[in-house]
Amino acid sequence: MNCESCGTDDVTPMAPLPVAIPLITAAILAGLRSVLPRRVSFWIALAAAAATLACCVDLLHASRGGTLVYWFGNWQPRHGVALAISFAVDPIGAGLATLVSLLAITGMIFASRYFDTVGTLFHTLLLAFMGAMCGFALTGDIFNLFVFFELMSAAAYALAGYKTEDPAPVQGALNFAITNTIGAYFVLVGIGLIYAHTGALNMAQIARTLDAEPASPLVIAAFTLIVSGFLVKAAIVPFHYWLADAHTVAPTPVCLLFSGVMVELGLYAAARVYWSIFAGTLGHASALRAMIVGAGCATALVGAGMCWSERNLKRLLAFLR
Amino acid sequence: MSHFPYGVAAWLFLVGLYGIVTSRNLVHLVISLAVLQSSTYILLLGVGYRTGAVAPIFATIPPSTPAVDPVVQALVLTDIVVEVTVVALILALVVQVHKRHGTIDPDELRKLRD
Amino acid sequence: MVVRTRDPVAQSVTVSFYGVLLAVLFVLFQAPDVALSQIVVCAVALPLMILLALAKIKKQREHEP
Amino acid sequence: MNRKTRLALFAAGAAVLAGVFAIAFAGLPPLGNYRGPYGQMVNALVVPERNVTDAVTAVNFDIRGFDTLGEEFILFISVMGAALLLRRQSDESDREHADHADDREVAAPSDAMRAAGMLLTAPTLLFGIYIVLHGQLTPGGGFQGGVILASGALLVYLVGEFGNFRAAVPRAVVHAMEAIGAGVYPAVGLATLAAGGAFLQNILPLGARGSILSGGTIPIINAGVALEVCGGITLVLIVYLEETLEQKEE
Repeated sequence: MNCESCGTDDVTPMAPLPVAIPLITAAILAGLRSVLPRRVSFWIALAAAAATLACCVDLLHASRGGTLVYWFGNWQPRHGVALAISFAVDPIGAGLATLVSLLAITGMIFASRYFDTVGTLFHTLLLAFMGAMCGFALTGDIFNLFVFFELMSAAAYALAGYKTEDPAPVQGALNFAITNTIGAYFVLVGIGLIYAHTGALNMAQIARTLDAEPASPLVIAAFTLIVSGFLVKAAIVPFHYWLADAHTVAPTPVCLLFSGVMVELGLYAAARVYWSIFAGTLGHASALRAMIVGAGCATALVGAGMCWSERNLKRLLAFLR
Repeated sequence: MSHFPYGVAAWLFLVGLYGIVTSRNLVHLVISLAVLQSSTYILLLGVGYRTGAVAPIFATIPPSTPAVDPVVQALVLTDIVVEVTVVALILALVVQVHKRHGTIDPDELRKLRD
Repeated sequence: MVVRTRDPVAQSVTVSFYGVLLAVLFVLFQAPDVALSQIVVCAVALPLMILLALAKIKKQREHEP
Repeated sequence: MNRKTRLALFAAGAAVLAGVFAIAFAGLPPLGNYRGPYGQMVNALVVPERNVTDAVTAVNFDIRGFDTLGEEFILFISVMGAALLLRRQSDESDREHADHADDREVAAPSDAMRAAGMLLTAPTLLFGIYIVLHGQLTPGGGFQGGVILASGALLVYLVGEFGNFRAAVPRAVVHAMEAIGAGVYPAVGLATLAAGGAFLQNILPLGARGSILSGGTIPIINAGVALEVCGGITLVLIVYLEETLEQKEE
């Protein structure tokens, strides 16, 4: 991770594909919505998801040797200052992206059986959701992290409110949307503070700047804001109240993605921000790490369990039919 | 004076949060959310400001003129787009909620659910 | 400037005004790009959406009793 | 949780938050003393290396173009989501309530207003196009211009009949606009990738400084964003208006 900004090494051109493929397919599907039969759009979406999965697996394979850095627009850093956005692909991020695309495929296949009225729009939303999560897992730039966080959230709000026939989902989606938006702005204020202090948005560069000096109150405050913002998304205990709402009300295939990945991604973001930026300057690593990991495991289990028990029956029925 | 914009940003953040917490109308709540978001614009632009510098538009001035930070401005642009779209989406949800429950008072909604 | 948060339905107008005020501030910050988009969003798109949403809600309300 | 406890909770939380803000902001450099290297380097290189005079546009569409890709899809997805949520509703409610619509009819706009609106429409659209085209030269760009264009479309609605609005801006066209606009961005990225560059690398000839076509891929992306934003905002407004629209036709 320390070599993140000296990365002139030849990096696989695969890196941007897990984001680009789902997004462009989403746009195409939306554009051809009135022309394409539902079956065809389903297969296109599935093919795009499968292609994404293949790219993710490839990235995972390639990142075993260390973090891969991919500079968008080929803007290499100059004098140690990162100009463009980078993807920093490490095994954890690539693994998460793989998991995301796997679950998205499952969700898609499942949705085609679960909904009577699953339209092209659902695939569009799901693809965008998937692309955003991949980008979120792979990016090495802190503002880019925020952008994909928001994209992921926007798609998630729409997906959570997808079944508008019932009253509960809509209200759940609303609570979910409001809470998460506030969380996102905590993150953004934190990013603003960090940028003011270090003059950088690239995580590796920020870390290098921060490592060179003792932790100031500003850095700690920024850390608190960013991490609490992401923990809202991860639904860690003080912020968990939206989770029950959104998860139990979301359509099951979406629920799969929500509790399977999105929550973990919030957690991953918090952990990632900590490790790649603040670990050097805020010393007490082990206690914090144990706390994050412990709370994360508990939350993931509870969330998955909740979702499973709630929907188990319905799911079984859907398959039998 | 030197930290005044940051103070304004913090205040806006808190005022927006206050509006969200005490709101009796979901539309009002959404507007409070927009106010909360506007605090981040001021913070970011305040960060990138340089006394005596010009806007980063080099159409009529030589490129070497000291200019304010264009990066934060790009970030704020992104931020504004995010704001307006999120507001659109949440308002649509609000309309839906009203359609389903016949009220847009968060307190009454909470009661309905219990 | 921001005492407006407690206003009733006519908020969309206040929002618009507030948005323009912010835009002026942005010009002072030497950010014409941002100011332009702020004007466009806060003076046109945002209040319009709010008004339309309110109109929709009101319409529903009339039919309900 | 009733109002009082909530207020108390908020007060506590706000106090903590205010404390955090106070600590953080005290550590910030005072206003006007910003000396970060990132922005200055960007300022120094956009004109010589990209032949673009608006540094903000260059950051948005080239240097940090990937952010804008995400941002554009946020817009796209939100519009899709809002359309999805609202359309369902109008499908149901229209049938029940159509008979009530007559007594709530909005007064037809006066001739003077109509004339003024018609007069304004053309300049608004022109202004929007101007803002879009000069995005890389002067303040403005795809986003601002797109919203202005959408408001031009809305003017048609304000002054004319709803039917006119629908005729002027057919639904399918708006959908196509939005989708094509959204698709342009990743398509450019993939094209540069296929051409052997990095994703979103600016590989087109940069053109003459100060001309409308300067900046390589920037104008293309810019136009795509304008299309997407214009389509998106118009679409949202259409869905919000749709209920009224259909009642009027019956």
